[in-house]
Amino acid sequence: MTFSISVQTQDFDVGREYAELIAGDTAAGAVVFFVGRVRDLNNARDVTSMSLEHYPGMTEKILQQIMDETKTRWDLIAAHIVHRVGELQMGDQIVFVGVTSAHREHAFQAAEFLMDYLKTRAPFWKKESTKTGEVTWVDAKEGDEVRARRWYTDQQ
Amino acid sequence: MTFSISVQTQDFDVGREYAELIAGDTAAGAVVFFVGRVRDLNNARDVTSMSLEHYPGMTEKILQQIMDETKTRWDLIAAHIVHRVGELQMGDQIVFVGVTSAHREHAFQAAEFLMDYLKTRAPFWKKESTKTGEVTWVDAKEGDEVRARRWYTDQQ
Amino acid sequence: MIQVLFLAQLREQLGVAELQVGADSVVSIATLKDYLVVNHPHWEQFLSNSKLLVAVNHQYVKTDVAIASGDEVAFFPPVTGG
Amino acid sequence: MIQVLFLAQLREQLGVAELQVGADSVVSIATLKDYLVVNHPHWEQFLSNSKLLVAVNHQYVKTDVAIASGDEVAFFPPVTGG
Repeated sequence: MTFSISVQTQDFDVGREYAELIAGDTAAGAVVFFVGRVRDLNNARDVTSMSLEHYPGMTEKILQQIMDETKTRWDLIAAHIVHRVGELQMGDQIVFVGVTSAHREHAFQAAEFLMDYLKTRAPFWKKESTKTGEVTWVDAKEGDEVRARRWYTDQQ
Repeated sequence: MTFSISVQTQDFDVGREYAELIAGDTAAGAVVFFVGRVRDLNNARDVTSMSLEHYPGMTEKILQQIMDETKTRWDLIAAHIVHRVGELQMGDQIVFVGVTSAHREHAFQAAEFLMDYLKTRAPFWKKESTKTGEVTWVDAKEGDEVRARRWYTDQQ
Repeated sequence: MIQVLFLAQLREQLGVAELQVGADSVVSIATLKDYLVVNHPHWEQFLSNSKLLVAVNHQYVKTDVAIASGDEVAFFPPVTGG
Repeated sequence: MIQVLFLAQLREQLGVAELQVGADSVVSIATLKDYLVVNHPHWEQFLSNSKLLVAVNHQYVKTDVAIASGDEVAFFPPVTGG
Protein backbone atom coordinates (compact mmCIF):
# COMPACT_ATOMS: atom_id res chain seq x y z
CA MET A 1 0.00 0.00 0.00
CA THR A 2 2.97 2.33 0.17
CA PHE A 3 2.47 3.56 -3.38
CA SER A 4 -0.95 2.68 -4.72
CA ILE A 5 -3.30 3.55 -7.54
CA SER A 6 -6.99 2.83 -7.71
CA VAL A 7 -9.56 3.61 -10.41
CA GLN A 8 -12.96 2.77 -9.01
CA THR A 9 -16.68 3.50 -9.16
CA GLN A 10 -17.17 3.40 -5.38
CA ASP A 11 -16.60 6.37 -3.11
CA PHE A 12 -13.51 6.69 -0.89
CA ASP A 13 -13.18 7.67 2.75
CA VAL A 14 -10.65 10.44 3.32
CA GLY A 15 -10.08 9.49 6.96
CA ARG A 16 -9.35 5.90 5.97
CA GLU A 17 -7.08 6.94 3.10
CA TYR A 18 -5.11 9.08 5.54
CA ALA A 19 -4.89 6.26 8.09
CA GLU A 20 -3.59 3.86 5.44
CA LEU A 21 -1.13 6.42 4.16
CA ILE A 22 0.60 6.83 7.53
CA ALA A 23 0.02 3.31 8.92
CA GLY A 24 3.03 2.09 10.87
CA ASP A 25 5.11 4.99 9.67
CA THR A 26 6.77 7.41 12.07
CA ALA A 27 9.15 8.93 9.53
CA ALA A 28 6.46 10.80 7.61
CA GLY A 29 6.53 14.21 9.26
CA ALA A 30 4.56 15.81 6.44
CA VAL A 31 1.33 14.63 4.82
CA VAL A 32 -0.39 16.51 1.99
CA PHE A 33 -3.71 15.50 0.43
CA PHE A 34 -5.80 16.83 -2.37
CA VAL A 35 -9.47 15.98 -2.84
CA GLY A 36 -11.32 17.03 -5.98
CA ARG A 37 -15.13 17.18 -5.84
CA VAL A 38 -17.99 17.76 -8.29
CA ARG A 39 -18.77 21.42 -7.83
CA ASP A 40 -22.08 23.10 -8.45
CA LEU A 41 -20.83 25.74 -10.81
CA ASN A 42 -18.27 25.00 -13.51
CA ASN A 43 -17.48 27.46 -16.30
CA ALA A 44 -20.73 29.27 -15.44
CA ARG A 45 -22.80 26.10 -15.90
CA ASP A 46 -25.14 24.98 -13.12
CA VAL A 47 -23.94 21.40 -12.71
CA THR A 48 -26.17 18.77 -11.07
CA SER A 49 -24.32 15.58 -11.98
CA MET A 50 -21.37 14.26 -13.92
CA SER A 51 -20.40 11.16 -15.80
CA LEU A 52 -16.74 10.17 -15.73
CA GLU A 53 -15.40 7.95 -18.48
CA HIS A 54 -11.88 6.58 -18.79
CA TYR A 55 -9.76 4.30 -20.95
CA PRO A 56 -9.36 1.12 -18.89
CA GLY A 57 -5.88 -0.29 -19.09
CA MET A 58 -4.25 2.91 -20.27
CA THR A 59 -5.48 4.91 -17.27
CA GLU A 60 -3.73 2.66 -14.78
CA LYS A 61 -0.52 2.62 -16.82
CA ILE A 62 -0.40 6.40 -17.12
CA LEU A 63 -1.13 6.89 -13.42
CA GLN A 64 1.67 4.43 -12.63
CA GLN A 65 4.06 6.35 -14.88
CA ILE A 66 3.11 9.62 -13.17
CA MET A 67 3.62 8.00 -9.77
CA ASP A 68 7.03 6.63 -10.82
CA GLU A 69 8.08 10.04 -12.12
CA THR A 70 6.95 11.66 -8.84
CA LYS A 71 9.07 9.20 -6.83
CA THR A 72 12.18 10.04 -8.83
CA ARG A 73 11.69 13.78 -8.33
CA TRP A 74 10.85 13.94 -4.62
CA ASP A 75 11.77 12.15 -1.45
CA LEU A 76 8.48 10.41 -0.65
CA ILE A 77 7.55 7.72 1.82
CA ALA A 78 4.08 6.87 0.50
CA ALA A 79 1.54 8.07 -2.05
CA HIS A 80 -2.02 7.07 -2.97
CA ILE A 81 -4.02 8.05 -6.01
CA VAL A 82 -7.72 7.19 -6.07
CA HIS A 83 -9.86 8.30 -9.02
CA ARG A 84 -13.54 7.55 -9.43
CA VAL A 85 -15.35 6.83 -12.68
CA GLY A 86 -19.05 6.47 -13.51
CA GLU A 87 -21.98 8.59 -12.39
CA LEU A 88 -21.32 11.27 -9.78
CA GLN A 89 -23.57 13.83 -8.14
CA MET A 90 -22.95 17.42 -7.11
CA GLY A 91 -20.60 17.49 -4.09
CA ASP A 92 -19.35 13.93 -4.68
CA GLN A 93 -15.69 13.16 -4.35
CA ILE A 94 -13.85 12.56 -7.64
CA VAL A 95 -10.17 12.21 -6.86
CA PHE A 96 -7.88 11.73 -3.87
CA VAL A 97 -4.14 12.29 -3.98
CA GLY A 98 -2.19 11.84 -0.77
CA VAL A 99 1.57 11.87 -0.24
CA THR A 100 3.83 11.59 2.78
CA SER A 101 7.41 12.69 3.17
CA ALA A 102 9.88 13.64 5.86
CA HIS A 103 9.88 17.12 4.30
CA ARG A 104 6.90 19.39 3.82
CA GLU A 105 8.17 20.99 0.60
CA HIS A 106 8.52 17.55 -0.99
CA ALA A 107 5.01 16.56 0.07
CA PHE A 108 3.43 19.78 -1.25
CA GLN A 109 5.29 19.73 -4.56
CA ALA A 110 4.70 16.03 -5.16
CA ALA A 111 0.95 16.39 -4.54
CA GLU A 112 0.69 19.35 -6.91
CA PHE A 113 2.76 17.56 -9.53
CA LEU A 114 0.60 14.44 -9.28
CA MET A 115 -2.55 16.51 -9.76
CA ASP A 116 -1.11 18.60 -12.60
CA TYR A 117 0.04 15.52 -14.51
CA LEU A 118 -3.09 13.50 -13.73
CA LYS A 119 -5.24 16.36 -15.06
CA THR A 120 -3.36 16.63 -18.35
CA ARG A 121 -2.16 13.05 -18.98
CA ALA A 122 -4.52 10.46 -17.47
CA PRO A 123 -7.29 9.45 -19.92
CA PHE A 124 -10.39 10.51 -18.01
CA TRP A 125 -13.22 12.58 -19.51
CA LYS A 126 -16.02 14.43 -17.75
CA LYS A 127 -19.50 14.96 -19.09
CA GLU A 128 -21.61 17.37 -17.08
CA SER A 129 -25.39 17.54 -16.75
CA THR A 130 -26.88 20.88 -15.84
CA LYS A 131 -30.13 21.98 -14.20
CA THR A 132 -31.56 22.86 -17.59
CA GLY A 133 -30.98 19.29 -18.81
CA GLU A 134 -28.02 20.20 -20.98
CA VAL A 135 -25.36 17.49 -21.23
CA THR A 136 -21.89 18.73 -22.16
CA TRP A 137 -18.42 17.24 -22.43
CA VAL A 138 -16.08 19.33 -20.31
CA ASP A 139 -13.41 21.15 -22.31
CA ALA A 140 -9.78 20.74 -21.33
CA LYS A 141 -8.42 23.92 -19.74
CA GLU A 142 -5.37 25.58 -21.26
CA GLY A 143 -4.43 26.62 -17.72
CA ASP A 144 -4.04 22.99 -16.68
CA GLU A 145 -1.56 22.39 -19.48
CA VAL A 146 0.35 25.53 -18.49
CA ARG A 147 0.49 24.31 -14.90
CA ALA A 148 1.77 20.90 -15.99
CA ARG A 149 4.49 22.52 -18.11
CA ARG A 150 5.91 24.26 -15.03
CA TRP A 151 7.39 20.90 -14.06
CA TYR A 152 9.13 20.23 -17.36
CA THR A 153 12.86 19.76 -17.18
CA ASP A 154 15.39 19.98 -19.99
CA GLN A 155 15.26 16.22 -20.32
CA GLN A 156 11.69 16.29 -21.53
CA MET B 1 -16.70 27.04 11.29
CA THR B 2 -15.94 28.36 7.82
CA PHE B 3 -12.63 29.88 8.90
CA SER B 4 -11.48 28.52 12.23
CA ILE B 5 -8.39 28.37 14.40
CA SER B 6 -7.81 26.03 17.30
CA VAL B 7 -4.83 25.68 19.63
CA GLN B 8 -5.41 22.59 21.73
CA THR B 9 -3.76 19.81 23.72
CA GLN B 10 -6.13 17.08 22.46
CA ASP B 11 -5.61 15.20 19.23
CA PHE B 12 -7.64 15.92 16.10
CA ASP B 13 -9.36 13.56 13.68
CA VAL B 14 -8.42 14.21 10.05
CA GLY B 15 -11.60 12.59 8.70
CA ARG B 16 -13.74 14.79 10.93
CA GLU B 17 -11.76 17.93 10.07
CA TYR B 18 -12.31 17.17 6.39
CA ALA B 19 -16.04 16.55 6.91
CA GLU B 20 -16.42 19.87 8.75
CA LEU B 21 -14.43 21.70 6.12
CA ILE B 22 -16.77 20.68 3.28
CA ALA B 23 -20.03 20.40 5.28
CA GLY B 24 -22.98 21.71 3.26
CA ASP B 25 -20.68 23.10 0.62
CA THR B 26 -20.95 22.07 -3.02
CA ALA B 27 -18.86 24.93 -4.40
CA ALA B 28 -15.56 23.67 -3.03
CA GLY B 29 -14.20 21.67 -5.94
CA ALA B 30 -10.70 21.57 -4.44
CA VAL B 31 -9.62 20.63 -0.93
CA VAL B 32 -6.00 20.62 0.22
CA PHE B 33 -4.82 19.52 3.67
CA PHE B 34 -1.51 19.40 5.38
CA VAL B 35 -0.82 17.32 8.47
CA GLY B 36 2.45 17.67 10.37
CA ARG B 37 3.49 14.81 12.65
CA VAL B 38 6.25 14.12 15.19
CA ARG B 39 8.79 12.18 13.18
CA ASP B 40 11.28 9.70 14.52
CA LEU B 41 14.37 11.33 13.05
CA ASN B 42 14.89 15.08 13.07
CA ASN B 43 18.23 16.67 12.22
CA ALA B 44 19.85 13.27 12.80
CA ARG B 45 18.41 13.02 16.33
CA ASP B 46 16.46 9.92 17.32
CA VAL B 47 13.30 11.58 18.63
CA THR B 48 10.98 9.73 20.99
CA SER B 49 8.77 12.57 22.22
CA MET B 50 8.28 16.29 22.01
CA SER B 51 6.99 19.10 24.16
CA LEU B 52 5.24 21.95 22.40
CA GLU B 53 5.06 25.32 24.13
CA HIS B 54 3.30 28.43 22.87
CA TYR B 55 2.49 31.99 23.87
CA PRO B 56 -1.23 31.91 24.75
CA GLY B 57 -3.04 34.96 23.48
CA MET B 58 -0.43 35.92 20.93
CA THR B 59 -0.59 32.55 19.15
CA GLU B 60 -4.28 32.88 18.35
CA LYS B 61 -3.86 36.49 17.21
CA ILE B 62 -0.98 35.66 14.87
CA LEU B 63 -2.81 32.66 13.44
CA GLN B 64 -5.84 34.88 12.85
CA GLN B 65 -3.66 37.46 11.08
CA ILE B 66 -2.15 34.74 8.88
CA MET B 67 -5.65 33.43 8.12
CA ASP B 68 -6.86 36.94 7.23
CA GLU B 69 -3.86 37.51 4.96
CA THR B 70 -4.50 34.17 3.25
CA LYS B 71 -8.13 35.13 2.58
CA THR B 72 -7.09 38.37 0.91
CA ARG B 73 -4.58 36.60 -1.35
CA TRP B 74 -6.62 33.61 -2.52
CA ASP B 75 -10.20 32.80 -3.34
CA LEU B 76 -11.08 30.46 -0.49
CA ILE B 77 -14.35 29.01 0.74
CA ALA B 78 -13.16 27.61 4.07
CA ALA B 79 -9.98 27.04 6.07
CA HIS B 80 -9.15 25.36 9.37
CA ILE B 81 -5.96 25.55 11.37
CA VAL B 82 -5.52 23.19 14.31
CA HIS B 83 -2.27 23.20 16.25
CA ARG B 84 -1.54 21.05 19.26
CA VAL B 85 0.52 22.00 22.30
CA GLY B 86 1.80 19.99 25.26
CA GLU B 87 3.40 16.56 25.32
CA LEU B 88 3.47 14.59 22.07
CA GLN B 89 4.86 11.18 21.18
CA MET B 90 6.60 9.92 18.06
CA GLY B 91 4.08 9.67 15.21
CA ASP B 92 1.57 11.98 16.91
CA GLN B 93 -0.19 14.64 14.89
CA ILE B 94 1.00 18.21 15.52
CA VAL B 95 -0.76 20.46 13.05
CA PHE B 96 -3.65 20.36 10.60
CA VAL B 97 -4.17 22.95 7.88
CA GLY B 98 -7.10 22.46 5.51
CA VAL B 99 -8.43 24.81 2.85
CA THR B 100 -11.18 24.59 0.27
CA SER B 101 -11.61 26.59 -2.90
CA ALA B 102 -13.33 26.39 -6.25
CA HIS B 103 -9.83 26.34 -7.76
CA ARG B 104 -7.08 23.84 -7.08
CA GLU B 105 -4.22 26.31 -7.52
CA HIS B 106 -5.75 28.58 -4.87
CA ALA B 107 -6.19 25.69 -2.45
CA PHE B 108 -2.61 24.44 -2.91
CA GLN B 109 -1.03 27.87 -2.63
CA ALA B 110 -3.13 28.92 0.36
CA ALA B 111 -2.27 25.73 2.26
CA GLU B 112 1.46 26.17 1.58
CA PHE B 113 1.31 29.83 2.53
CA LEU B 114 -0.52 29.05 5.79
CA MET B 115 2.13 26.48 6.70
CA ASP B 116 5.07 28.69 5.68
CA TYR B 117 3.77 31.62 7.72
CA LEU B 118 2.66 29.50 10.67
CA LYS B 119 6.15 27.94 10.81
CA THR B 120 7.94 31.29 10.87
CA ARG B 121 5.45 33.60 12.63
CA ALA B 122 3.26 31.71 15.12
CA PRO B 123 4.84 31.60 18.60
CA PHE B 124 5.23 27.84 19.10
CA TRP B 125 8.42 26.16 20.27
CA LYS B 126 9.39 22.50 20.13
CA LYS B 127 11.58 20.70 22.61
CA GLU B 128 12.60 17.20 21.57
CA SER B 129 13.53 14.24 23.74
CA THR B 130 15.73 11.60 22.19
CA LYS B 131 16.35 7.92 22.88
CA THR B 132 19.55 8.78 24.71
CA GLY B 133 17.61 11.02 27.13
CA GLU B 134 18.85 14.25 25.57
CA VAL B 135 16.34 17.12 25.70
CA THR B 136 16.91 19.81 23.09
CA TRP B 137 15.07 22.92 21.93
CA VAL B 138 14.58 22.63 18.19
CA ASP B 139 16.44 25.27 16.20
CA ALA B 140 14.54 27.38 13.69
CA LYS B 141 15.42 26.41 10.13
CA GLU B 142 16.78 29.03 7.78
CA GLY B 143 15.01 27.15 4.97
CA ASP B 144 11.62 27.86 6.55
CA GLU B 145 12.32 31.59 6.55
CA VAL B 146 13.45 31.41 2.92
CA ARG B 147 10.22 29.60 2.04
CA ALA B 148 8.13 32.21 3.83
CA ARG B 149 9.91 35.02 1.99
CA ARG B 150 8.80 33.59 -1.35
CA TRP B 151 5.36 35.03 -0.58
CA TYR B 152 6.54 38.56 0.14
CA THR B 153 5.06 41.24 -2.02
CA ASP B 154 6.34 44.77 -2.57
CA GLN B 155 3.92 45.98 0.07
CA GLN B 156 5.73 44.10 2.81
CA MET C 1 -5.86 -6.89 -37.33
CA ILE C 2 -5.45 -3.50 -35.71
CA GLN C 3 -7.90 -2.64 -32.94
CA VAL C 4 -9.07 0.98 -33.21
CA LEU C 5 -10.84 2.75 -30.33
CA PHE C 6 -12.67 6.07 -30.23
CA LEU C 7 -13.27 7.48 -26.77
CA ALA C 8 -15.42 10.08 -25.03
CA GLN C 9 -16.79 12.87 -27.22
CA LEU C 10 -15.08 11.47 -30.32
CA ARG C 11 -16.95 8.18 -29.88
CA GLU C 12 -20.23 10.10 -29.82
CA GLN C 13 -19.25 12.22 -32.82
CA LEU C 14 -18.38 9.18 -34.93
CA GLY C 15 -21.11 6.99 -33.46
CA VAL C 16 -18.61 4.15 -33.17
CA ALA C 17 -16.67 2.93 -30.10
CA GLU C 18 -14.30 0.51 -31.81
CA LEU C 19 -13.54 -1.23 -35.06
CA GLN C 20 -10.92 -3.50 -36.59
CA VAL C 21 -8.76 -2.64 -39.56
CA GLY C 22 -6.70 -5.15 -41.52
CA ALA C 23 -3.00 -4.63 -40.90
CA ASP C 24 -2.35 -4.88 -44.64
CA SER C 25 -4.42 -1.71 -45.22
CA VAL C 26 -2.44 0.54 -42.87
CA VAL C 27 1.17 0.82 -41.71
CA SER C 28 1.12 3.98 -39.57
CA ILE C 29 -1.18 6.36 -37.71
CA ALA C 30 -1.26 8.60 -40.78
CA THR C 31 -2.27 5.81 -43.16
CA LEU C 32 -4.82 4.56 -40.61
CA LYS C 33 -6.43 8.02 -40.48
CA ASP C 34 -6.47 8.18 -44.29
CA TYR C 35 -8.06 4.74 -44.43
CA LEU C 36 -10.75 5.72 -41.92
CA VAL C 37 -11.59 8.95 -43.75
CA VAL C 38 -11.77 7.21 -47.14
CA ASN C 39 -14.27 4.75 -45.70
CA HIS C 40 -16.17 7.36 -43.63
CA PRO C 41 -15.84 10.75 -45.35
CA HIS C 42 -17.88 12.57 -42.69
CA TRP C 43 -15.29 11.55 -40.01
CA GLU C 44 -12.73 13.83 -41.61
CA GLN C 45 -13.80 16.94 -39.67
CA PHE C 46 -13.40 15.06 -36.36
CA LEU C 47 -10.24 13.07 -37.11
CA SER C 48 -8.45 16.13 -38.50
CA ASN C 49 -8.85 17.97 -35.17
CA SER C 50 -5.30 18.92 -34.24
CA LYS C 51 -6.10 18.58 -30.52
CA LEU C 52 -6.96 14.91 -30.87
CA LEU C 53 -4.69 12.60 -28.87
CA VAL C 54 -3.46 9.23 -30.09
CA ALA C 55 -2.27 6.27 -28.05
CA VAL C 56 -0.76 3.04 -29.35
CA ASN C 57 -0.92 0.14 -26.91
CA HIS C 58 -1.78 2.54 -24.06
CA GLN C 59 1.13 4.91 -24.68
CA TYR C 60 0.78 8.39 -26.10
CA VAL C 61 2.34 8.94 -29.52
CA LYS C 62 3.09 12.54 -30.45
CA THR C 63 4.26 11.97 -34.02
CA ASP C 64 3.41 9.40 -36.63
CA VAL C 65 4.57 5.88 -35.78
CA ALA C 66 4.45 2.49 -37.46
CA ILE C 67 1.65 0.17 -36.38
CA ALA C 68 1.22 -3.54 -36.98
CA SER C 69 -1.22 -6.38 -36.46
CA GLY C 70 -2.15 -6.82 -32.79
CA ASP C 71 -1.70 -3.13 -31.95
CA GLU C 72 -4.43 -1.18 -30.21
CA VAL C 73 -4.77 2.40 -31.44
CA ALA C 74 -6.97 4.86 -29.52
CA PHE C 75 -8.11 8.30 -30.63
CA PHE C 76 -9.55 10.66 -28.04
CA PRO C 77 -10.01 14.33 -27.13
CA PRO C 78 -7.86 16.17 -24.54
CA VAL C 79 -8.35 14.62 -21.12
CA THR C 80 -10.41 16.28 -18.37
CA GLY C 81 -10.07 14.14 -15.23
CA GLY C 82 -9.06 15.13 -11.73
CA MET D 1 3.84 48.47 35.52
CA ILE D 2 5.14 46.73 32.41
CA GLN D 3 4.66 42.97 32.25
CA VAL D 4 7.75 41.24 30.84
CA LEU D 5 7.66 37.62 29.63
CA PHE D 6 10.48 35.26 28.67
CA LEU D 7 9.44 32.23 26.66
CA ALA D 8 10.77 28.82 25.64
CA GLN D 9 14.56 28.41 25.71
CA LEU D 10 15.07 32.00 26.85
CA ARG D 11 12.93 31.35 29.93
CA GLU D 12 15.16 28.40 30.80
CA GLN D 13 18.36 30.38 30.15
CA LEU D 14 17.27 33.24 32.42
CA GLY D 15 15.48 30.99 34.91
CA VAL D 16 12.59 33.46 34.97
CA ALA D 17 9.23 33.25 33.18
CA GLU D 18 7.94 36.74 33.92
CA LEU D 19 8.57 39.86 35.91
CA GLN D 20 7.20 43.39 36.34
CA VAL D 21 9.13 46.56 35.67
CA GLY D 22 8.02 49.99 36.77
CA ALA D 23 6.99 52.09 33.79
CA ASP D 24 9.02 54.99 35.15
CA SER D 25 12.22 52.95 34.73
CA VAL D 26 11.81 52.23 31.03
CA VAL D 27 10.26 53.98 28.02
CA SER D 28 11.20 51.67 25.15
CA ILE D 29 12.36 48.14 24.32
CA ALA D 30 15.95 49.37 24.30
CA THR D 31 15.73 50.97 27.73
CA LEU D 32 13.90 47.90 29.05
CA LYS D 33 16.75 45.65 27.85
CA ASP D 34 19.31 47.98 29.43
CA TYR D 35 17.36 47.96 32.70
CA LEU D 36 17.19 44.14 32.72
CA VAL D 37 20.91 43.76 32.02
CA VAL D 38 21.87 46.30 34.70
CA ASN D 39 19.87 44.32 37.23
CA HIS D 40 20.91 40.89 35.92
CA PRO D 41 24.36 41.23 34.31
CA HIS D 42 24.52 37.52 33.34
CA TRP D 43 21.38 38.00 31.14
CA GLU D 44 23.34 40.16 28.74
CA GLN D 45 24.62 37.24 26.64
CA PHE D 46 21.05 36.00 26.14
CA LEU D 47 19.26 39.32 25.66
CA SER D 48 21.85 40.57 23.19
CA ASN D 49 21.16 37.62 20.86
CA SER D 50 20.29 39.29 17.55
CA LYS D 51 17.88 36.46 16.67
CA LEU D 52 15.70 37.15 19.70
CA LEU D 53 12.13 38.18 18.82
CA VAL D 54 10.17 40.83 20.68
CA ALA D 55 6.40 41.26 20.90
CA VAL D 56 4.52 44.13 22.52
CA ASN D 57 0.91 43.32 23.39
CA HIS D 58 1.04 40.19 21.21
CA GLN D 59 2.34 41.96 18.11
CA TYR D 60 5.85 41.59 16.76
CA VAL D 61 8.01 44.71 16.87
CA LYS D 62 10.97 44.77 14.54
CA THR D 63 12.54 48.03 15.68
CA ASP D 64 12.60 49.84 18.97
CA VAL D 65 9.21 51.16 20.08
CA ALA D 66 7.89 53.15 23.01
CA ILE D 67 6.28 51.17 25.82
CA ALA D 68 4.12 52.32 28.69
CA SER D 69 2.41 51.08 31.82
CA GLY D 70 0.01 48.21 31.09
CA ASP D 71 1.99 46.92 28.14
CA GLU D 72 3.03 43.28 27.91
CA VAL D 73 6.48 42.76 26.41
CA ALA D 74 7.61 39.27 25.47
CA PHE D 75 11.10 38.12 24.49
CA PHE D 76 11.52 34.76 22.80
CA PRO D 77 13.70 32.77 20.40
CA PRO D 78 12.79 32.13 16.74
CA VAL D 79 9.62 30.06 16.54
CA THR D 80 9.61 26.37 15.64
CA GLY D 81 5.98 25.26 15.41
CA GLY D 82 4.15 23.48 12.63
